[in-house]
Amino acid sequence: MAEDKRVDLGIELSGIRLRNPVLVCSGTYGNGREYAEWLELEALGGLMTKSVTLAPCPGNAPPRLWETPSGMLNSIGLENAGLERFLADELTWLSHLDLPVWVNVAGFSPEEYVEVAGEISRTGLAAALELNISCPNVKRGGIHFSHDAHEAAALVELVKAEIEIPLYVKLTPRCTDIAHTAAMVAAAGADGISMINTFPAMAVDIETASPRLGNVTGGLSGPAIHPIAVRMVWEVARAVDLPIIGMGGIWTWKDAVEMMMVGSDAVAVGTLNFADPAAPLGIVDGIAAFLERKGMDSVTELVDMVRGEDE
Amino acid sequence: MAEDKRVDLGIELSGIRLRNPVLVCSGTYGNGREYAEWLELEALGGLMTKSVTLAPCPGNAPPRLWETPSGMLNSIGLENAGLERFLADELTWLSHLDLPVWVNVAGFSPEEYVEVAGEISRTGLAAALELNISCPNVKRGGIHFSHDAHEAAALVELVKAEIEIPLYVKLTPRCTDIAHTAAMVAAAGADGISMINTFPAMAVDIETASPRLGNVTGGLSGPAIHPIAVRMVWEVARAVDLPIIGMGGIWTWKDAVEMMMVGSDAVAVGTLNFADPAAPLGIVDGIAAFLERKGMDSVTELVDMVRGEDE
Amino acid sequence: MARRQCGCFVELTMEMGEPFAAAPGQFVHVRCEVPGLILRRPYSLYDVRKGSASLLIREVGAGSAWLCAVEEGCELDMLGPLGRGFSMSAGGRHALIAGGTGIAAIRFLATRLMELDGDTVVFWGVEGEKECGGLHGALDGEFDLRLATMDGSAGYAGNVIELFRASGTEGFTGIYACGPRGMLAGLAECIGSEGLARLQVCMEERMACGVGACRGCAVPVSSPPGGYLTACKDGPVFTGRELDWRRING
Amino acid sequence: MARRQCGCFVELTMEMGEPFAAAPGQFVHVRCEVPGLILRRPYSLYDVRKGSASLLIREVGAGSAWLCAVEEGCELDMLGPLGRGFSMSAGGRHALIAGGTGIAAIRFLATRLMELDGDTVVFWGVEGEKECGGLHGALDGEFDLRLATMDGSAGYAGNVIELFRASGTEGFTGIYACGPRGMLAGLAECIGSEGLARLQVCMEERMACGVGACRGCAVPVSSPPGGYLTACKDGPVFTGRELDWRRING
Ligand SMILES: Cc1cc2nc3c(=O)[nH]c(=O)nc-3n(C[C@H](O)[C@H](O)[C@H](O)COP(=O)(O)OP(=O)(O)OC[C@H]3O[C@@H](n4cnc5c(N)ncnc54)[C@H](O)[C@@H]3O)c2cc1C
Ligand SMILES: Cc1cc2nc3c(=O)[nH]c(=O)nc-3n(C[C@H](O)[C@H](O)[C@H](O)COP(=O)(O)OP(=O)(O)OC[C@H]3O[C@@H](n4cnc5c(N)ncnc54)[C@H](O)[C@@H]3O)c2cc1C
Ligand SMILES: Cc1cc2nc3c(=O)[nH]c(=O)nc-3n(C[C@H](O)[C@H](O)[C@H](O)COP(=O)(O)O)c2cc1C
Ligand SMILES: Cc1cc2nc3c(=O)[nH]c(=O)nc-3n(C[C@H](O)[C@H](O)[C@H](O)COP(=O)(O)O)c2cc1C
Ligand code: FES
Ligand code: FES
Repeated sequence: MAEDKRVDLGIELSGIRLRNPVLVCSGTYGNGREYAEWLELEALGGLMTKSVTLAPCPGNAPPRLWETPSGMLNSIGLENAGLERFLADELTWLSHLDLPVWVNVAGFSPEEYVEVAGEISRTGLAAALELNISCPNVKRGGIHFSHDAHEAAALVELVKAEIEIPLYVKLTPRCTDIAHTAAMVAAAGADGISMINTFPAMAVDIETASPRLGNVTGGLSGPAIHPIAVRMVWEVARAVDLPIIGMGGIWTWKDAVEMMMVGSDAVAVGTLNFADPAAPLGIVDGIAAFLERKGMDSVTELVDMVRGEDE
Repeated sequence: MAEDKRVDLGIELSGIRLRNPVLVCSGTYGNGREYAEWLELEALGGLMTKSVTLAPCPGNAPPRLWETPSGMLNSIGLENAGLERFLADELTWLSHLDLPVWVNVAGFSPEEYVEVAGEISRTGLAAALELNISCPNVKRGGIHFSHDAHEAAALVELVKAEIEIPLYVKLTPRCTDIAHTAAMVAAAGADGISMINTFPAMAVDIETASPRLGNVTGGLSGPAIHPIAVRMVWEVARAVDLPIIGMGGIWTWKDAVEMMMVGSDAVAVGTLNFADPAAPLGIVDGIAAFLERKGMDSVTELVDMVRGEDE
Repeated sequence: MARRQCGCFVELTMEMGEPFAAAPGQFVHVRCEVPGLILRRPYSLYDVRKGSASLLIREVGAGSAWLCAVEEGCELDMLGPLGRGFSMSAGGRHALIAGGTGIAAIRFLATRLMELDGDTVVFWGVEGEKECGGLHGALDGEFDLRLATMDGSAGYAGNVIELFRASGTEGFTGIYACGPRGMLAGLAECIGSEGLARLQVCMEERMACGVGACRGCAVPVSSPPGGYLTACKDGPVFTGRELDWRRING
Repeated sequence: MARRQCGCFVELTMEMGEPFAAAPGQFVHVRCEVPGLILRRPYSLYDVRKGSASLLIREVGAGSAWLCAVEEGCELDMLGPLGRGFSMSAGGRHALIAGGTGIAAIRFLATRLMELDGDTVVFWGVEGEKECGGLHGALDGEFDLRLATMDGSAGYAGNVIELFRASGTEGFTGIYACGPRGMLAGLAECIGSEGLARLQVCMEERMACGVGACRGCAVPVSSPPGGYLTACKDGPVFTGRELDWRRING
């Protein structure tokens, strides 16, 4: 296990201690329980829960999945059992683990976001919140906020006023200038940035001339988008002074190291979990071996190692 | 050859007759000459030239290429010999072919765009212009216009006033709402839309902590981005009433049919040409066979076949 | 891992180090080592014995092509057994209806029902005799197998639901089906709401995680109205009444 | 297509239907049928005879791994011969310097120079003897081959430029090199501006189109200042003076 190694994989994000910088992305690890019988969850750096909404949400019409070259589309549509059951069934269970949990919050109105975020903060069971202002699969709400950096910032202010734990804002890649959005939410009081969410995308069954997804469009994730995610983290890291959790198509420990080198303080593994639920642990080991080979003492040395032309 | 088949592959775009709806993308087929010894260029639906600028442009520092999962990054940086040599060496040569040519125009200022576009229009040798307002690999100029839909529209107006041939505007996927940009350039007088350009992206050599590209970032193309391109064409086709030339990761005739079904009137093949310069012709044959199997009489029947939820 | 070709199908048999306890209808989620292909592929268990388990695979795309060509002796990376299988009771008279590769789950089920002294009839619909190679003959030795071929090359000429209807749908204490969505919908319609009470179906949804974590394999259910269950964890086997057939048809 | 393993290299020999006229330094652009991998891979011609051509391949990633494992008898999809090869003249005394797989182009060149009655010495740098298997012995029979190994396991212990320098760089009418960029830059420095006039190098740039259409394989040249030529069409062989070594170093 990585912990036994000499190199220090521990990091601190907004005052939260993580034993290593590898988390699992929202929506790709359930709320952890589904994987508890397969592996030791406490070996993860942290867990980002599936998005929680105030009321139970049935999600989108199937089919909800489609595979694309080096990627996949999903249109889950925030299916979840709602805040009440999340607190009773999931968060309580998770809180018994020695594992920092980012609870991912979504909503269909600012009031909903504020209510869900506030409730979760008040339980004292979550390490942090991750604000999903960018789900590409919901018609109302979600997508709206992230489309407009000002609205996103306004939402962040509202939520911040109601919570006592760190607030990470999850950015969508569907934007012209992600560094600008990041700067706006930073100014509005966000404690960290997580990025990126999936790309709105689409596929068609040409035999029937109908969309592959019941919801017509869905979010693209996986290795296909990784080079875009790396560029975006690079831009945001140069624009804001907040911790960044980088995600988007991480498939090997090399992709994780790359993501940290362009400026993310931690990484989160998403789609890869479907191919191999134990992959995040392999990535931890890969990072540790790389640090040893390079003679580095701490994983934080990786962060921001890449220098650009002008630097 | 497709022409012998019963089905009609011919289309008309802004008054230009194409023998089939399969073009080759700007920058991926040179100016045609490089491929003339390998295949019959006149079997293509059309050719979009490499971007031309007023002065010769040396392009970006190498390395300029990097391969990614199901995609590639390039940072050519508009390398070209400049307008004068383009007219003398390339356009004149191309004009002897029975092949509609879209000349792709780029610039570092509105004045440059206008001058290059005007000159080309006045030669009478180009079927149409493609305005590259979205090259992700140039620091000045290019990227600027497409970032702001208003500036893009203003540029379109300026260029339109100087030319007599149809003007296609090439859109970048780096935007929040591509349908909005399309609507703005349509209102400014564009005759057609070509989409999409590459996505700004990045990769790092972790052994040296240095970017894989001399220019740090480059444009992502290939199958990886295809599902995003399809979604964008779908959105734009619903928003504007102009002909669309759809491109982005087309790899088989099925991808081409898909692109047309979501609303593009023609398609252009890009990165695939590097794997197989004759692939566009295979795609033409594949479309023809599909039309025959489905009992369709004309390729235009494919356009916009997919219906959304609300339609 | 050993491989055997049967018509259009390939049977892959894996030695299982540990005891492998699985119920018919359960599946394994298999990683296919094809670059660019990122999701696992779900396959019903076809034959489970002490120390071995087998799958019946049909080549339809890149993942299954890889599986059909994987070198003998390789170890497959599989998660499983996963999901909820068929619920079975002793005795009774059972109609088992399979479409195409649905025969994998149905064959495993038939074996178990017969061990429970059930009287089983298996209806199997395929495109044509060529598709199943010698497989239908081999299976016919194991249980009462009635073949329906669309091209009329063997058995009943037509689809398997017609064959089942022609055989009289009454008198079966249990009806079990696995196959394409259209076939299942046709069956539900054919047996009517009364028959649904005796029906169990195995739903072949596209999957990502395979363990209930991603909600990608949603199946429309009748309760709560408008709600979904997961094929991978709550299913893949559902009772006829659990499902919202209106939304499955559509 | 036939395959032969030589140490860490695999030699692929293709039967050529048509006459295949190629110059040393020219390359073929090979499609590797790996899903998710989209670009062709450039390979120098290693041995060209009447009716056949061969490549010398080292496994470094997914594309070369596929080539090294491709089934014998398969047809490879290749474009070529492409690019500008070495320019050769009769007689003279030639130093040929190869780093790693650079030996492919250098061996073809050595063969041709000897046919032109040239006096050739080949310097080859590798990591260690294991890397080249029996290959250096076999090639040493064809021409005067001097090996440099970084690990000192055979021949000169050190890098190939040191070996070349130690042999006296003077007295060669032509100097030809193919290998990693660092090696070429080291060589250029070692022979100085006077030596550049006698130098030809083969540049192994990453490529997309391979035919001069995409401008992806840019090599910095001295004229026009700040300008580039393409490795695939203007090269891969350039004269020492054509290149802008300051920008190649950097
Ligand atoms: C619970 C379960 C049990 C299954 N059991 C078997 C089995 O025993 N034997 C067998 O051969 N197959 C079985 N399948 C189907 C099998 O998973 C798919 O054929 C396989 O995933 C196709 O992968 P591919 O990469 O070869 O094809 P792809 O390229 O992914 O798809 C090829 C074609 O098959 C269709 N397809 C792919 N996956 C599915 C799916 N899950 N459901 C419906 N259509 C699909 C696609 O729409 C496409 O048209 C089962 C599926 C499920 C969910
Ligand atoms: C003109 C020319 C001639 C060549 N001749 C030979 C030859 O005779 N034998 C041989 O084995 N190889 C030769 N190469 C290199 C060969 O093309 C690469 O090794 C091959 O493309 C690697 O593909 P891959 O998918 O296996 O590795 P990838 O996964 O693409 O790359 C693996 C590693 O190799 C490096 N690499 C890949 N391509 C190149 C390149 N073009 N130049 C420099 N580094 C590269 C990458 O940076 C990476 O670190 C030649 C290249 C050129 C341009
Ligand atoms: C099936 C699936 C479900 C997802 N659900 C959520 C979600 O509920 N909330 C959220 O913020 N992001 C969700 N995401 C996005 C991921 O958290 C992550 O941002 C994205 O997939 C990019 O990372 P990846 O390429 O490694 O998967 C989901 C992604 C997938 C593939
Ligand atoms: C190597 C390369 C060079 C390109 N050069 C240009 C260019 O000069 N002008 C332009 O408008 N687009 C250029 N493009 C973008 C393509 O025309 C096309 O929009 C994009 O690659 C998406 O299509 P594809 O995925 O099929 O390649 C270039 C793309 C590549 C890969
Ligand atoms: S496949 Fe993930 S929930 Fe079923
Ligand atoms: S690889 Fe395209 S110009 Fe050389």
